[in-house]
Amino acid sequence: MSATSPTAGSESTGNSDLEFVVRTIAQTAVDNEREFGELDAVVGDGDFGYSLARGFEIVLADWDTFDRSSPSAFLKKVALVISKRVGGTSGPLWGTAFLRAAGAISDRAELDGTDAVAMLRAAAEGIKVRGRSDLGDKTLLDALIPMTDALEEEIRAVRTGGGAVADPVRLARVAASAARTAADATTPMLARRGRPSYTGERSIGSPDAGAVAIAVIAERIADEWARRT
Amino acid sequence: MSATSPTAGSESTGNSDLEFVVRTIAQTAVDNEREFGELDAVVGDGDFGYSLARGFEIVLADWDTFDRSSPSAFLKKVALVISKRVGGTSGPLWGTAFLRAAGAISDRAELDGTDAVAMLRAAAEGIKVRGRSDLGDKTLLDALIPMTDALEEEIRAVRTGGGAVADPVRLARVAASAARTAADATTPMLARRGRPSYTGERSIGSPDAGAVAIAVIAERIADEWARRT
Amino acid sequence: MKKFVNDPKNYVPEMLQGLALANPDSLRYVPEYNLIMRADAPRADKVSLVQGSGSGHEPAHVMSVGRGMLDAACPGDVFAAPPTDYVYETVKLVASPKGVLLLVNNYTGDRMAFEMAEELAEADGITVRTLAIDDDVSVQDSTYTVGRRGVAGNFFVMKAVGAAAERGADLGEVYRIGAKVNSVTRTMGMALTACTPPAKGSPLFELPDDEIEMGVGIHGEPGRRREKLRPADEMVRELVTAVVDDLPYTSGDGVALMVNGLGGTPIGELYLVYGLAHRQLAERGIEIRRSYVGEYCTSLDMAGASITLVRLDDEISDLLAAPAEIPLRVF
Amino acid sequence: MKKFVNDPKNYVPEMLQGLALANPDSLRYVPEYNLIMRADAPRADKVSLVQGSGSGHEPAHVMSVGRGMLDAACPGDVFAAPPTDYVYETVKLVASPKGVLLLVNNYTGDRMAFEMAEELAEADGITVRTLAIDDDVSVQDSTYTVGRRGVAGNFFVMKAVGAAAERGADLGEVYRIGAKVNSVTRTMGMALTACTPPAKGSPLFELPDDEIEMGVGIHGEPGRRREKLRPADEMVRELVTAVVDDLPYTSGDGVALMVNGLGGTPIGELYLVYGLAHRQLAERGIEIRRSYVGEYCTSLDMAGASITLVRLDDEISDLLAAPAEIPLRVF
Ligand SMILES: Nc1ncnc2c1ncn2[C@@H]1O[C@H](COP(=O)(O)OP(=O)(O)O)[C@@H](O)[C@H]1O
Ligand SMILES: Nc1ncnc2c1ncn2[C@@H]1O[C@H](COP(=O)(O)OP(=O)(O)O)[C@@H](O)[C@H]1O
Ligand SMILES: [Mg+2]
Ligand SMILES: [Mg+2]
Ligand SMILES: [Mg+2]
Ligand SMILES: [Mg+2]
Repeated sequence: MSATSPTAGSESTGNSDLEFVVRTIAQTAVDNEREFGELDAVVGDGDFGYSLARGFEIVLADWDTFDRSSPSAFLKKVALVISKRVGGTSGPLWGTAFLRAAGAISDRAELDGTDAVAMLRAAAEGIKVRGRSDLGDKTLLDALIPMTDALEEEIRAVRTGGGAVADPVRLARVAASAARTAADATTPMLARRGRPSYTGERSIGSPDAGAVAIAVIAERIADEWARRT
Repeated sequence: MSATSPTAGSESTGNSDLEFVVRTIAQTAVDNEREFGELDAVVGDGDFGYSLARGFEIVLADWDTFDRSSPSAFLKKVALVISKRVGGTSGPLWGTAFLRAAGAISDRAELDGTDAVAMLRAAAEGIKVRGRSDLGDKTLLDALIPMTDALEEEIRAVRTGGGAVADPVRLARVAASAARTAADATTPMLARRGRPSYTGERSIGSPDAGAVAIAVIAERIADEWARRT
Repeated sequence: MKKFVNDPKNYVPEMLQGLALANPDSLRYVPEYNLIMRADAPRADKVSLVQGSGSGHEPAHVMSVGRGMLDAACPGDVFAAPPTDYVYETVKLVASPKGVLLLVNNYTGDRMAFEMAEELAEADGITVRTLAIDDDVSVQDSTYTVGRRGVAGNFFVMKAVGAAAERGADLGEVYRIGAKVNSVTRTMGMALTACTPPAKGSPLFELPDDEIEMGVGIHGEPGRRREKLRPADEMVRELVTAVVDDLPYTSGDGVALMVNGLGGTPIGELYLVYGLAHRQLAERGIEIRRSYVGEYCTSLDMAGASITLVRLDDEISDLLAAPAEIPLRVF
Repeated sequence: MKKFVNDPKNYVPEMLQGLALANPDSLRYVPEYNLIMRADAPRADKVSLVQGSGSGHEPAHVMSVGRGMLDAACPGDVFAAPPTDYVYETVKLVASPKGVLLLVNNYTGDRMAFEMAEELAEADGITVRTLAIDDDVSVQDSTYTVGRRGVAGNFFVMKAVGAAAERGADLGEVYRIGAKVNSVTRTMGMALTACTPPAKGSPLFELPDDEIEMGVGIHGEPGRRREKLRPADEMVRELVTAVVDDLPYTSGDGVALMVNGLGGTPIGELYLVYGLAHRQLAERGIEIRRSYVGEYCTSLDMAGASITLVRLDDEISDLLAAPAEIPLRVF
C-alpha cells in the first residue's frame, strides 16, 4: 500500500465522512492495481486490478468537479464515472453498486451507521440483479454481504447496550475484520459466476479477487479512520 | 557417440578401406546430429547436424545397393545420394566433395595413402569452387586443408625415413590430431562465408561447426581403425 | 515482458491508431470511445453490425470491420469488456434506420455492457437487437453456470450476418441467420503457453515445459484441465472429439473446419494441425467443404490453437463464400 | 519444446499435407520432392515462377502458391535450402514454353542448389533464369562477404512478378520487373526472442528478458548486435532509420510499408509498430501509399518484426494491386 494519505493533495475534499470513504476506496483501488490483478490471474484473466485502477484514477482526477449538493448527488456522479470508464465485469457491477447506494440515501443530508448499512444492502442487491449472482457464488458478494451483516449487528448491539451513537472507528474495524474473514472463506468455494467459473473445480483453492478487494478496501478505511481521529 | 560399431549389422560391407572410411563418416554424422546442430546454433541456424544426419542416414540405408565395380564408382554413388538428399549449404558442398574425390581416383582399383591425399585435395578444391570460399574464411576448409597437409607430410616423412608403406593407423591418428588442432584454431577467426558471417564480429569466439565436424569424423576414423586392426 | 509496447496503458489506442493509419480510406478511429468503424457507416440501406469484447483477440474484432463484415467494433482494454458508455456511443454512431445488431461473446461483463447499451439506445429510438455467441464446448452449460463462452466461432457468425446485411436483409432476418450459424458452430481450444497482458507484464499463469492447458477460452485464463504435452495427433484428436461429440456432427455432414491460432503458434504448425484434424474428420465420414487456417481470435501471444466446426447448409455456405473487404488483406 | 508436432522429422511434410488438404482444388503436393505446386501448372501461356528456400518461413513460400503469385514452391527442411535434385525436379514439373523464373533468397546454400538446378534444367532444354533477392540492410554487402540476405521483401518480388507473368509478360520482362522491385526494396528486422526448430527442440540462442537482437535474418540466427529492450517507439526508429538511410528513401518518395511479424508476435503489436513507423516516415516526408501488416516471412515461433519499404512507381504499384489467390485467404 502507498504511504500517501487518501486525502493528501486535495484542498477541496471537504471532510464529510462519505467523501472520506469514497476517496479511500478510490485510492486503495489505485494503489492495489498489481495485487488485485495477481489475484484475478490465478483462475481469471488478470485484469481486475487494471480495470478498477483506470476507473478510480479518473474518480480522483475529477474529484473537485463532482456535484456536492447532497450525499446522494455526489455518489451518483461517482457511479457515472465508474460506469462510463471501467470496463470488464467490474464496470457495470461497481457502477451499479454506487448508483444503488446513492438511491438508498436520496433523501438524506447527513449520514450515520444505519445509512451505511442501507447503502451497502442496496449495492449488494444491485450487484445481484446485474450479475445474476447471489451469496455463495464465490464473488465479491461473499465479502460484501457478511461485512454488511456484521456492521448491522454491531450497530444493533451498541443500541441494545444503551449507546446512542456507535463509534465509527470501531464500526469500521468490525466491518473490516468481517470482510477479511469472509474473503478468506471464499478459498474453498467453487466459483459459479465470473470468469473463474469456467475453470470448474480448479477455482477451488484460491480466494475470489473481488472478495479480497472488498476486504483490503475495508481494512484501509478502518486504518485511515483510526489515523484521522 | 554411439556404441555401435560402424560396420555392425551389415554383412555385405566388404572390407575395403574405402568402404570402412565412408561408413565411419556416415555413422559419425548420424551419431552426432545433436552435437553438430548445437555447434551450428551458436552463430548459425542450428540445422547442420540435422542436414548431415538425414543424408548419411540414407547412405547407410542404401549401403548394400551401391555400385562396387570400382572405388570411384562407389564414391560417385555416395556423392549422388548426398547431393540429392542433403539440403542447406552442406548438400551441395559435401556432394561436390565426394564427387571430386571420386574423380581423383577414377583410374584406381586399389587405394593407398597417396590416393587419400589426392581425394582430400580434390574435395577441398571442389568445395572452394562451389562455395566461393578459401582457407581463412572460417569454414570446414580450415580443418580439411590442414588435415590433408599433415597427412601428406607424414607420408613423405615415412618415405624419406625409408618406410615403403605408412602404417594406416598412424596416418589416421596424425590426420585426426591435425584436424582437431585446426578446428580449435577457427575459434578466434572472423567468419567470411556461411551463415555465421552475417553476425560479423560476433562470429569470433566459437569454432566453426563444419571444421569441428571434420575433426570429430577424423578422430572417429582413427579410433575405429585402431580397434579394427 | 518482451513486447512492442510504449506505455502499456496505451497499448490498445496505439494499436488502433496503427490500424486506422494502415486503412485510411476504409476505416475511422474514434479515440474518445476506443472504436473502429467503417468510414461509410451508417448506411441507410443496411442493418449495422457491431461487435465488441475485450482487446487482445486481434484480428477479432477490430480487424473484421469492413465491407461484408462489421460496421464497427468497440473493444475494451485487454481482456476487459468495453464500458457501457462506449458501446452506447458506438451504437449511436452507426445507427441505421434498418436497425443495429450487436454481436457479443457470451461473457458476463460483455453481456452486461451490451445489454445496458441496448436499453440506452432503444430509449433514444434506435432499433437494436443483441445476439450472444457461445460456441465453446469446453464450458458446461447449465443453470448453475453462466453458460458457454463465445470464442473463435464468432468469425462465422460475423461473416454470415455481414453478408446478409450487405445484401439488404432486415434486422429480424440478420438476427435469425446469426442465431442459426451460432447454433451449428462448436469450438474447443488448448494452450501450450500462457499469455502476457501488456499491463500485467508477466505471464498469466505458469505452465511447465511438458504440460498444456486443455479447454481454454480466449482470455488467457487456465483451461478445464492441465495435461501432459503429447504428439500433435493425440492432442488434435482430443479437440476434434470434444467438438464433434458436442453438437454432434455426424457422418455425412458437410462442414467448415477452422484451425485458429491463439497468437504465438506459427502458421506452419496450424497447417500441420489442420491436416491431422482433416483426416480425423474424414475417418468419421464428415465432409470438409470449407477450410480456414490462421489466426481469427487470439489470446495475445499465447501459443495454442482451437478447432471450430460449422455444419453447413446451402444458405450458410453461400453467405460464407460472399466477398468481404477487411484490414486482413494479404496483398 | 512446446509445439504441435508428431515426429519432428515429419514436421515439414505434415505441414505440406495440411496445406494441400486445405486447398484441394488449387494446390498439389508432391511428397517425393517436398513440393507444392498449382494444380493447373504449367500453363503454356505464362512464365512459370518457382521460389524455394528452407521451411520455417511460412507463409513464405509454400502459402504463396496460386493464381497471381507462384506456380510452385520447393521448400527444404526447416532453415535448410532444398536439395538440388528437388529444385531440378520442380523446374521440370512446371516447365513452360515461356520459360521458368527461379526466385531465390540470397544465401549460399539456396544459391548453390538453384544454380545447379538451373544448369541441369537448361541441359534438358528448359529456359530458366534465376533472380536472387537481397533486401536485408543489416548485412554489409562487400566482396569479402556473401552479400545481403533475402528476407521479407521477397513478398513484393513474388507479387510483382506473379502479376506480370499472369498478364503474359515474357521471361526477360518478368526478370526485369523482379530485379527492379528487388532494387528498390529494403528490410531490417529484430528479434525479441529466439525460435525453436522442431528437430532441435530447444531455442537457437538464449536471450535475457531485457535484451533483443537487432538486425536478424529469418533463420533464427542471432543478429548484428544485442541491445537492451526499449520502448517500441525507439526500437522502431532504429529499424526505420536503417531502412530509410540505406537506399536511401527521401522526402517525396511514395512507398509501400510492410510490418512483418516473425512468427511469435501477435498482430495487435504489429499494428502498433505499423502506426509508429507510419508516423516516423511521415515526419520524413515519405508518403505511404500501400500498407502491409501481418506475417509474410517468419522464423518459426520467433517473437520480433521486420520493416520493409518499397519505393513505388506506377508500374510497381499497378502490379502490387493486381488480384491474387493464394492459400492465405481469410474468408
Ligand atoms: N456475476 C457476478 N456477480 C457478482 N460479482 C461478480 C460476477 N462476476 C464477477 N464478479 C466479481 O468480479 C471479479 C472479477 O472482475 P473483473 O476482473 O473485472 O471481471 P472479468 O475480467 O471476468 O470480466 C470477480 O473476482 C468477482 O468478485
Ligand atoms: N561458402 C562456404 N564454403 C565452404 N564451407 C562453407 C561455406 N558456407 C558454409 N560452409 C560450412 O558449412 C557449415 C554450415 O553448414 P549448414 O548448416 O548446412 O549451412 P547453412 O545452414 O548455413 O545453409 C559451416 O559451419 C561451414 O563449415
Ligand atoms: Mg478479470
Ligand atoms: Mg546451418
Ligand atoms: Mg476481463
Ligand atoms: Mg540452414
